Amino acid sequence: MSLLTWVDLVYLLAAIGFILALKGLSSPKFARQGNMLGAGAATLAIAMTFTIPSVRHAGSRLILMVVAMIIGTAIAVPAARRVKMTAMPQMVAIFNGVGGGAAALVSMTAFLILTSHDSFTGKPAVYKIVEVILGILIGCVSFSGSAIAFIKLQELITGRPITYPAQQVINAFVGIAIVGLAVATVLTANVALLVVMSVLALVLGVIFVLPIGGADVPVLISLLNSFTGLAVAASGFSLGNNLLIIAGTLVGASGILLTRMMSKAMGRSLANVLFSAFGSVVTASGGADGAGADARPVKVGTPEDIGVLMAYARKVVIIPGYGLAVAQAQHTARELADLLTERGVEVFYAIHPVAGRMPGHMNVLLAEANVPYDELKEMDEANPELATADVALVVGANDTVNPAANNTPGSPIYGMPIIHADLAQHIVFLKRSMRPGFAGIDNELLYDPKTTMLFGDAKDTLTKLVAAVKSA
Amino acid sequence: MSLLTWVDLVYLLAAIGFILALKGLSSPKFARQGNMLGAGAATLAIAMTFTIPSVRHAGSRLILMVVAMIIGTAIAVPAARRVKMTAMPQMVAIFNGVGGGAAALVSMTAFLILTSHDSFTGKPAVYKIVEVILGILIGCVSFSGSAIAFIKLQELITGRPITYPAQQVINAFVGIAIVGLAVATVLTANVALLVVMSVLALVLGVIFVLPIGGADVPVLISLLNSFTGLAVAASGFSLGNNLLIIAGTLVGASGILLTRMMSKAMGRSLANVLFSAFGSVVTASGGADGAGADARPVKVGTPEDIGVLMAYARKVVIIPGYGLAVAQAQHTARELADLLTERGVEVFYAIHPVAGRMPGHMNVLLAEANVPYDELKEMDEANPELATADVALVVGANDTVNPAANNTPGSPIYGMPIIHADLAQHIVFLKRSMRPGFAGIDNELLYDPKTTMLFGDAKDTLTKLVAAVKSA
Amino acid sequence: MTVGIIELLTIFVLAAFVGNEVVSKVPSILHTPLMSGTNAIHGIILVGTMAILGQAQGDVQTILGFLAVLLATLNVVGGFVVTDRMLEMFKAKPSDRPAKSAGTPEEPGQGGATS
Amino acid sequence: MTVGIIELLTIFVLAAFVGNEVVSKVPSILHTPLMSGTNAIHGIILVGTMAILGQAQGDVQTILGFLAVLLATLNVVGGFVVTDRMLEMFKAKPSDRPAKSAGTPEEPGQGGATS
Ligand SMILES: NC(=O)c1ccc[n+]([C@@H]2O[C@H](COP(=O)([O-])OP(=O)(O)OC[C@H]3O[C@@H](n4cnc5c(N)ncnc54)[C@H](OP(=O)(O)O)[C@@H]3O)[C@@H](O)[C@H]2O)c1
Ligand SMILES: NC(=O)c1ccc[n+]([C@@H]2O[C@H](COP(=O)([O-])OP(=O)(O)OC[C@H]3O[C@@H](n4cnc5c(N)ncnc54)[C@H](OP(=O)(O)O)[C@@H]3O)[C@@H](O)[C@H]2O)c1
Repeated sequence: MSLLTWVDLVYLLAAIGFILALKGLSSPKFARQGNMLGAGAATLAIAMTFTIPSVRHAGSRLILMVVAMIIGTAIAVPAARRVKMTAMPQMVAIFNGVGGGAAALVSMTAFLILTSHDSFTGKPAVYKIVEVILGILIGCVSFSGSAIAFIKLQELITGRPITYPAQQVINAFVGIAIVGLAVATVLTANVALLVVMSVLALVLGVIFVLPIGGADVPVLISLLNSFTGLAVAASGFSLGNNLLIIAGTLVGASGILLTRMMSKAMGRSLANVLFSAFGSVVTASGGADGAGADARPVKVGTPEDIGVLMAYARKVVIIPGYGLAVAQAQHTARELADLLTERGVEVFYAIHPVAGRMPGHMNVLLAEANVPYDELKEMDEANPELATADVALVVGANDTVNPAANNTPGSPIYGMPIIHADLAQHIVFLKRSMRPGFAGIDNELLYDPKTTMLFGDAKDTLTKLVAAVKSA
Repeated sequence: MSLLTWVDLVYLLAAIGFILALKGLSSPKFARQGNMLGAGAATLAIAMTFTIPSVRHAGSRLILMVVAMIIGTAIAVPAARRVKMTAMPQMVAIFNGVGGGAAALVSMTAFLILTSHDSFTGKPAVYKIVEVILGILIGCVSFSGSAIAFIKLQELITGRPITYPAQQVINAFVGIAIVGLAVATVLTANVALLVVMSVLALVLGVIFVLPIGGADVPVLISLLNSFTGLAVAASGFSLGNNLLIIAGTLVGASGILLTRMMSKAMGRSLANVLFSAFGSVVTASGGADGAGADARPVKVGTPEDIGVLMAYARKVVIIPGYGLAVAQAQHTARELADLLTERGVEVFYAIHPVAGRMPGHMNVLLAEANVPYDELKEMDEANPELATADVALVVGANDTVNPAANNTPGSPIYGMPIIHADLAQHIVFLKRSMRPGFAGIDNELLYDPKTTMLFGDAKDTLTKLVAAVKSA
Repeated sequence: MTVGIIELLTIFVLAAFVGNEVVSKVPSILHTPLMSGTNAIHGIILVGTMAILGQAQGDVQTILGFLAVLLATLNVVGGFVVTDRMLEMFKAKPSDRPAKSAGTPEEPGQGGATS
Repeated sequence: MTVGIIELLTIFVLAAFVGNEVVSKVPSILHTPLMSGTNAIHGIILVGTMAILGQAQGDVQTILGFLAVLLATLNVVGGFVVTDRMLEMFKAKPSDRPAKSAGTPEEPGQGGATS
């Protein structure tokens, strides 16, 4: 067998490794081994690539290659090690974006090589150009889209949906221009056209992501992740590389499924997530909610009252939400839980699937705060327990405990499963105001006679509660 | 695109159809649609094959081809339409065998074509010969193995494990001879060697299946089904045909899994099913059981007693087993159930996964007798209900209700889940004698004070029970 | 026949994963139809036998090819027909039956079967 | 690069089925790590960028290739490291914690998470 066949065989092994890695990542027990297997498969494939003649004998370009890899590693490792768990979505966005960028560059260079090689034999085959164009388009959208997602999540610009006049017209124009340029490129194999098309694809990524609200960005990142996978698969087609096709397609297919599962967990369709601003312009502040909110009385408690209530309870359920992540109050929450546990109170966390900034994110945050697994309960497991709970402590959550999801048809969150805080004896909300959550709708539970409000940043109020419990 | 590319595209479509068909077949709701989709995909692929130049312009061989297809269809359709549901395992065995035979013939002819074509350029590539040999070996084993399985199930020879002196030595000899011939064929590409090897592979199929007991044959058929799939995949390699590779591998992989799931449902390992006679020589008649059985008293009832018992019960659970299939008593059982239902008795069937002659077979038999779905309960669903049943009517079942599976470590069936007939108020056994079931072990439940025996062929005794209930 | 062996191997490996994943959660009630249905699927070897008979040279190859087409036809036609017959019966059909006490719902039966 | 487009398409289709089947039953608790883990897997584009840089001719292609290798390295290295960090925390670790009332069993927590 020739060397190239050996390379291909090793690539096949690596592809099998990726499939097994994906299988592992899908079950909590083997997730870590799965990830390590994936890393091993990647390492193997990369090492084998160094033996390919055109790489091995690339001379100065081989040195450049190693330099690029060293620089990349030197940047990536510390970044990945140091990133805060709350900033995870941004980190994933950026790693995803560079991957898309790399795929686009591969396709672009493949096009240049293709057209220069074939200059004497005439135009390259149509499907070759189509592969290249797909790789560039998807890769560019993924790159610039991920960049905007990063900027939004890092709060370098507002997380709110950004709208501007004639948005539809501009989008349509960009879309049509890209299609036209793509067709023209296929027909002429002209490099200049391709460059213009690439730039427009970058623009498309930006205008695709701008109108999407901050809380929807995680779903979007999953979609862009899937896009990068497809861009990688397209590069695989251009290069005739099975490993790239398999790895890219695996990610593409699983990413689309994951995206749909996430939207479903939020009780919405994917189209709704992507293309409607979901009334979140209304959400952010002021307006309708102010009027409705002030009209009715609410019970406001002091930290001391609530501290005593919890210190002498039998069972306290902590329901963390987006606000806990924003306030980075997970460590303080854990402190409170430990304190209560020491006093003999039964404490656990009830985790809604879309609590936090990205699906499953709340688990990661609490795991980081050293909260052990057995104190985290998934929604379905937690709900039956809430009926016997003395206190439901809702920390920076709102929509995920809003009974309107069950009993108000027509409400934007109608149909979303919720955590039944309303079943507990007492409900305590830690939030900064009466403002609604992400869905922008009032929460009747705030006005419930069983409810006590404690206003303020979650980290502050939790710190006060810790002090109150200590002295109770 | 050339015609051949179009053919390949249609083949890819057909492969997708097969995958979707398999997905459908795995869920009760879409099983029938799945099968039809599979048939459609096959038809499409076959139609497209007629457009390939070497087929289209094959002249007299094209006529032969059509004749063969007409003959095949003329035999297969009536056979498949008329077969009794109880004879299903045989039918599957025979269709599987011919498939294996076809795959072996394809590989064989491919070898002839290969060696004649390459006679001027020297020996064909080693891996080409290996592909061919694999196809022939697996196909031949599947062919002759399925034939023996058919003969056993059709009771043309005894269903008991067949053993003979020096069995191990002969097996080893055949195995070594095949390996030797295979290596020699790879080295020499000699046709005569290949023919001898094929004959020995046919022998191997025979001696592989002979020692396997009749009740284990269904598991064996599933394994041979998987073999045929792999033989088809090997032919696909020889012909460079993706469709054959995909379809064959799908069947090969799912067949192996299915085989393991079946063994598991029987509480045994696959190796145990294939290579141990599992004491079933002892099972069939006489010997140890006679001694143990006669020593203790059992309660024998008359059809009239039992008819009255059931007619005035509130809930009767029918537990059908292998004996019901043998006696072909499913229609009579249904008559009895209908009669009881008309009198206001609640009746349902409790189906053990390995009751009958092949896994899931009991469902098919009862469905044939027009028993609607909602009267069939799977084991897990039925067991909680048995505690509130007045009568458990065990028709030709034995091992699947034997409490030894739960409480006698060391028993050959220990660990197999059972249907808890022992929880019912009264237990009635319809069987011909005190002989044990397939596993060859005594059943304490037969001696239980709550148990009444009604000896005789299940069809006869059920007919008598119908009469008794009518006059009750 | 010019396709690289590696591509074929890759297709083989992927198809094995697909087969394994798809079948991994089938309920025992469907074991018999699934066995019979997969049996029909490998009857697609017919396509291969047709190609072989088309290229056959001389009497030996033609006879082998003819036999192969015949056997494969038996497999594919018989397999799909018998599976369909089996699955046809797999449905709740209270209407065919003599009057039952209550209007037995169709779905629960099927739902229960999946679990 | 002589491989037929059909084979590549076939591989694509099969890989899509595999991806879909494998991920179809993942619990929401693993959505974030799975997203990050698949993100790392597509970093294997590094292999493609290496091949491209190896073949590059002239400055433009070399610069593009260099950039591509750099970006892909970021993706693959960062992706696997960050996923590992996340998953490292995903375990029951009652030992790190201040004394808890009962000897909390490890398994129930993980078992619950799968359900
Ligand atoms: N997790 C995901 O994957 C995901 C993705 C996209 C969308 N979503 C959506 O996001 C929502 C998540 O529900 P949720 O219940 O977790 O959150 P939520 O309904 O958005 O409510 C969060 C609450 O936290 C409060 N808050 C914000 N900052 C705070 C701080 N520093 N301290 C204390 N409180 C603070 C806010 O009230 P104040 O302003 O009064 O403080 C707000 O009412 C759902 O509608 C879901 O569909 C989730
Ligand atoms: N279904 C499968 O896929 C499969 C495959 C392989 C092995 N098995 C094994 O087969 C066994 C199946 O259990 P099972 O409870 O259904 O059957 P069983 O334990 O084999 O018992 C069948 C009983 O039916 C009686 N019987 C036979 N012919 C009869 C007739 N004409 N009329 C009335 N009774 C008759 C026999 O007793 P008499 O002789 O006294 O009448 C025998 O005790 C299990 O051990 C299982 O592991 C099943």
